[in-house]
Amino acid sequence: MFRQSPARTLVLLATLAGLAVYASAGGYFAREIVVEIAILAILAISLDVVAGFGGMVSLAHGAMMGLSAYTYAIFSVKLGWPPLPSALMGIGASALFGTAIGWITGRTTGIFFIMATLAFGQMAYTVFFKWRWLGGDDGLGGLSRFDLGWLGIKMGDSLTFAFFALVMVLAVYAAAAWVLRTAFGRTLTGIHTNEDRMRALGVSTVVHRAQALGFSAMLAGVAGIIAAQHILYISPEMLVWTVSGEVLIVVILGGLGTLIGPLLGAVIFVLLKHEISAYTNHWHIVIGILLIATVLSGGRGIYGQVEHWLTRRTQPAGKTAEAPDA
Amino acid sequence: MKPKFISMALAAAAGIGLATPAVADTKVGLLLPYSGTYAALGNDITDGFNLALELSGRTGEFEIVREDTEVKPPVGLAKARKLVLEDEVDVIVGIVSSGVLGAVRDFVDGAQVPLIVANAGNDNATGDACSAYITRVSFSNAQVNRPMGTWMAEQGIKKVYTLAPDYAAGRQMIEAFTETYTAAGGEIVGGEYTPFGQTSDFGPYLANAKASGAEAIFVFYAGGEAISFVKQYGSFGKELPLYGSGFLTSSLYVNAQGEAAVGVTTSLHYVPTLDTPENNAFVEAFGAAYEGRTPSEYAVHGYDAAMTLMAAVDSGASDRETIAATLPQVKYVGPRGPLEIDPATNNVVQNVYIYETVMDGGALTQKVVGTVEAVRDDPKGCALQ
Amino acid sequence: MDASFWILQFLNAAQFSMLLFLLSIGLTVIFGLLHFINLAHGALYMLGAYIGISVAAATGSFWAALILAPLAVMLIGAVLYFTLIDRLRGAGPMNQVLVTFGLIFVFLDLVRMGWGDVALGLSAPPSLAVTSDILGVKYPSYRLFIIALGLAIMAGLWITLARTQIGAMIRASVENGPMASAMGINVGRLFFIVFCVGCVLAGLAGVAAAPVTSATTGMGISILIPTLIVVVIGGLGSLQGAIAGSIIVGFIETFGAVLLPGFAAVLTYILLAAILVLRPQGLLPARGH
Amino acid sequence: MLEVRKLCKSFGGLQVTRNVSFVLEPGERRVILGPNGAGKTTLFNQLVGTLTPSSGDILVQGRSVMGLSVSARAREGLSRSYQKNNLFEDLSVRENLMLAAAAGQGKARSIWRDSFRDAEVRETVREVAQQVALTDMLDMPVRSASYGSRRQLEVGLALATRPRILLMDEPTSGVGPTMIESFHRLLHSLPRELTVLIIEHDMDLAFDVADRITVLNFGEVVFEGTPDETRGNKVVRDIYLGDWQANA
Repeated sequence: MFRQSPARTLVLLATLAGLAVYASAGGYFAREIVVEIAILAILAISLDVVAGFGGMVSLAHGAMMGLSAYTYAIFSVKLGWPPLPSALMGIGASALFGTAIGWITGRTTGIFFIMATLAFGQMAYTVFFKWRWLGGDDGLGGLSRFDLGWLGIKMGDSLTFAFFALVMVLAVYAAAAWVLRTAFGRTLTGIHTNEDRMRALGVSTVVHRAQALGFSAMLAGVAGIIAAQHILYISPEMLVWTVSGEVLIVVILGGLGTLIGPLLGAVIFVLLKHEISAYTNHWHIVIGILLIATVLSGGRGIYGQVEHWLTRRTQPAGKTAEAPDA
Repeated sequence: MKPKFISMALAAAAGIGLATPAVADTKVGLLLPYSGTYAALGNDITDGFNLALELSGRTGEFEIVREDTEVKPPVGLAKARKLVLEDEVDVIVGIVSSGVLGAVRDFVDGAQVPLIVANAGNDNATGDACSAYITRVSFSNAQVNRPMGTWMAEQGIKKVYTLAPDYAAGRQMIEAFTETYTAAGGEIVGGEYTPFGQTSDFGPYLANAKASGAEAIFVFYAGGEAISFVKQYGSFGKELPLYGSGFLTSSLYVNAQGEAAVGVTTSLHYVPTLDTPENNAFVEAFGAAYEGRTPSEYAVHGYDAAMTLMAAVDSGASDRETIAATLPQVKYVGPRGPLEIDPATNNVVQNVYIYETVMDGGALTQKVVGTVEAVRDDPKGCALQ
Repeated sequence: MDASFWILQFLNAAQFSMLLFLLSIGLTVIFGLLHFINLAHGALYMLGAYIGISVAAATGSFWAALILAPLAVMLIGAVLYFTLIDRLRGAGPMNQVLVTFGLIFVFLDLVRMGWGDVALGLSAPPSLAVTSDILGVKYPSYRLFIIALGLAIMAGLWITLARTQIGAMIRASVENGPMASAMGINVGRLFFIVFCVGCVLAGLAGVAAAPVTSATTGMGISILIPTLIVVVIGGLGSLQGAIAGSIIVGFIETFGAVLLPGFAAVLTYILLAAILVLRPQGLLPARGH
Repeated sequence: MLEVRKLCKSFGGLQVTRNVSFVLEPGERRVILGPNGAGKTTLFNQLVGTLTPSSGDILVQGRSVMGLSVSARAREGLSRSYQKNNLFEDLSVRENLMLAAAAGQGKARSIWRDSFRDAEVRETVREVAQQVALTDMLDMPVRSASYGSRRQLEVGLALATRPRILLMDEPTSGVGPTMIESFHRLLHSLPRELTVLIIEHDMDLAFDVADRITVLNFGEVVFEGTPDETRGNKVVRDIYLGDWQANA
């Protein structure tokens, strides 16, 4: 069961504050990195909602993000809508996409669910790769950011945009934490733990899982809007399955099922990648070894491991069952 | 491993240059893929660029910042912004994929930073999306293929079947070829765009080509797909003559294709066997610097990007604005022959060579069978002048 | 579109199916017995191709490459088995997926360091670099060799499983692992043997495919998707499933390219999605789990 | 309350349920007896919907539930416990009961309210915990609970949804005599309006709580009657004596 412990709140606020300071004090590239971290963190948090609490390891989160970004572009660039309603359409589209995937794959679990999400994600990628009206593989430019001039906020400024992205991370985290602590989230964890029993208790688990994936896709859609507004250009590469694979790595590194871990994972992943690639073109091998090491050391991820140590110190290990299960 | 050595040495040299006051006058951002599918191209372009600086003994004048685009448009744009806003480079050189170019275009145009495109061939970049700040020293997709259409029609080939991967560059290359080929009286009897990066068996398409009644096949493939395609074409007994865009049999991987590539005739803006003093000197110097490697067209892009940049600096350019203004006036004779920038589009004007891959003394080499001089693109919506 | 055209396309489909079979069979054999999802299979396939190219360059013989490279891959596999795979056997599918996903990255960069970024090729042996007349059409001999190799492996595995003692042990362990070990079968050793066989098959597929395609550093990742699709369509862990999946995907891709070229890119994904929705366990699932 | 009409189920050539019919009146306590492999759990699975019968009909309060999914039947008031513990192993006892209580009260889906803070849900959990004697270990992780406690929780989960019909599959399987005692008490403490169907091996328990007893053999109903009739029935005795002794 998800719990927003004081430690998690502290880590969340400290990380966001640290990133804000880094963006303000650092140069231009620091702001670029902060936005990159924010986008990856939102995606990772949204994946953790379904993977960590619902057992649904999706390889379609890149596609959800991309679908949102493309829908934003269709409405804002092609149909001339203002950015805000366009963004809502984008987020809505990815939520629908996620719900549909969840509904169709309702009967699959484990590796089969992974493969099914891969298939739907790649289908979406192929559609945008070939869709000439939206620029095909060349991508599409001419996007714009929210106009918050009436609030005296200039979104064109890179520092302002970095702050905006961090605020969105906070909002997405809050939304995820909120939902996980409601009846919906409790039931989702129940389904993850024992879907069979949850069904016998009267919960339509297929519908519930579909809605959870829809909610997660909605959060991924937020990442899509920020990504589109960040570089003001979109391309099908956003949707390709390796993007989703990277997000999964971030979640695992940070700590699956901790919600705050994915944020830390995103920070570490992005910083590490930039640090390593300054010295070598072979950053893949470092990430690969790190991933293997994380799983072999218990698979709890960075935050999960820290939490594990802390709880072990405060209370002795729980007693194991006295008699074996029948 | 030697090229990396040299670039490290260069970086060190640049560092020393910084220590001694006012030597490194121009800061260059190399924006290329160093990981991902096009890493080999990024390395070749870098090698060519470094060689030009080294040969002219001017490594100290240019401070180089390298950034890896990973062939991902968002990463490419992020790195471009970093180069401009944080490193404050005077000029950006590079960009292999058209996707990355599309992502970067509005930014460099808006930020008024000169960009020397050293590979990406998207026609639009020097067409309706051209910019006073974007100068291309490599090629445009249409540029290397248009001469081939006319030339093949002149050879008496009346019916052609076309194949290319299903993405923007593939379509532009085939469309440019089709335009001049049909204008010269040829007929396209069929064609297909194959799923990009997903096609490992070209057998079905080769059978389609044969069944279409075509006299020849014209294709564009690059990298791993080019190797697969040519080898599979060879294994089916080369039933129809194969023509194509010159990237198909690029010197970078023609050896991997082996005997299958013999007899394939393609068009390209550079062939390593061109017998000119400039090219002979270049090929020799490149081989000496990099373990006897033959320079590919990608290496030449890097080399010419550096030569063009140095020429601009020599004629007085010193900051972003003057470099951008001076680049289109550059003219020089390089490895690929006479080279100038068309002020109407900022695209390079260059010869296109039609060459056949032949076996000579047990090694594959290129025999030039035709030269179309000073190929210039139509402005197609570009209003620089 | 005469008869010879369709024969040609049929052979193309058969050849592609066998290539897919060679690729997927190792993956599915390992899953069938060890219940281990080895995403690094694609990386082993890539190593097979690159090592094969180096062996062929050193010895001048394709046949030496075809034999030595799979053995080299097996050695690498054996090292992996003792360092990682054995430890992960009880760790759950998620951890296996993740560790082997990490291995893909590691091997990707190791290959880049060892062989560089430029795509490489391997020539078919001279005896097979010609065309043969078959069913009235000229067809590349090397492609016929791949069809024959695929059929031979298929038959060999079939006979091993159905007729030999080790095959009986494998079948017993697939259907009931604890029972098999109670009967005195050394399940641990059996797992190791099967894992090595899976690695040999991955390496073999890499060398066999190299003369048809090219060796690129991205091949380990890009081949993973079609292989997994074959295995999931057929049913994870079953030999019959791998055969059926390879043939279905091979024929759909080939004839999709011929008849519905605009949709060639998505046909297999649509098929995969349909199978997963209608028959999530695959067409011919393995028994015992 | 619950009516089964001519239910048949076969796997391939094997008939596991043969023409089973019976009617449960509201508030009735019915025990199903039968040797291992008689098709008792298979019958349960058809009642709750995890298995689809080959033919026949199942009615709850006079309405057929054949077209309804497992979860929809549960929402109709059909609740079951399992022969093998089927719990939320990663969670605490309290969380297990909370999930069940929330689901039973239709509070499993809100994205605004926390079901775990709902007063009604908490009250149900408190009551059920008392019924199944788990009040003292509510915050224990299920993993570290003893087998007997888990067995109690198994029944607790089925009860927490506040069903109208409770199906219990061998609730005393594998537990000791003291635990069986407490199950007696539990069954007697259940509200009288609750309809209960129990698969049971323990004869004493069966005769103690049952209003009527149905005996299954080879998927077929071979006898139905009151405990006294069952005790006195010679045919039933002859067929099952050995089995009963073995299970005693």
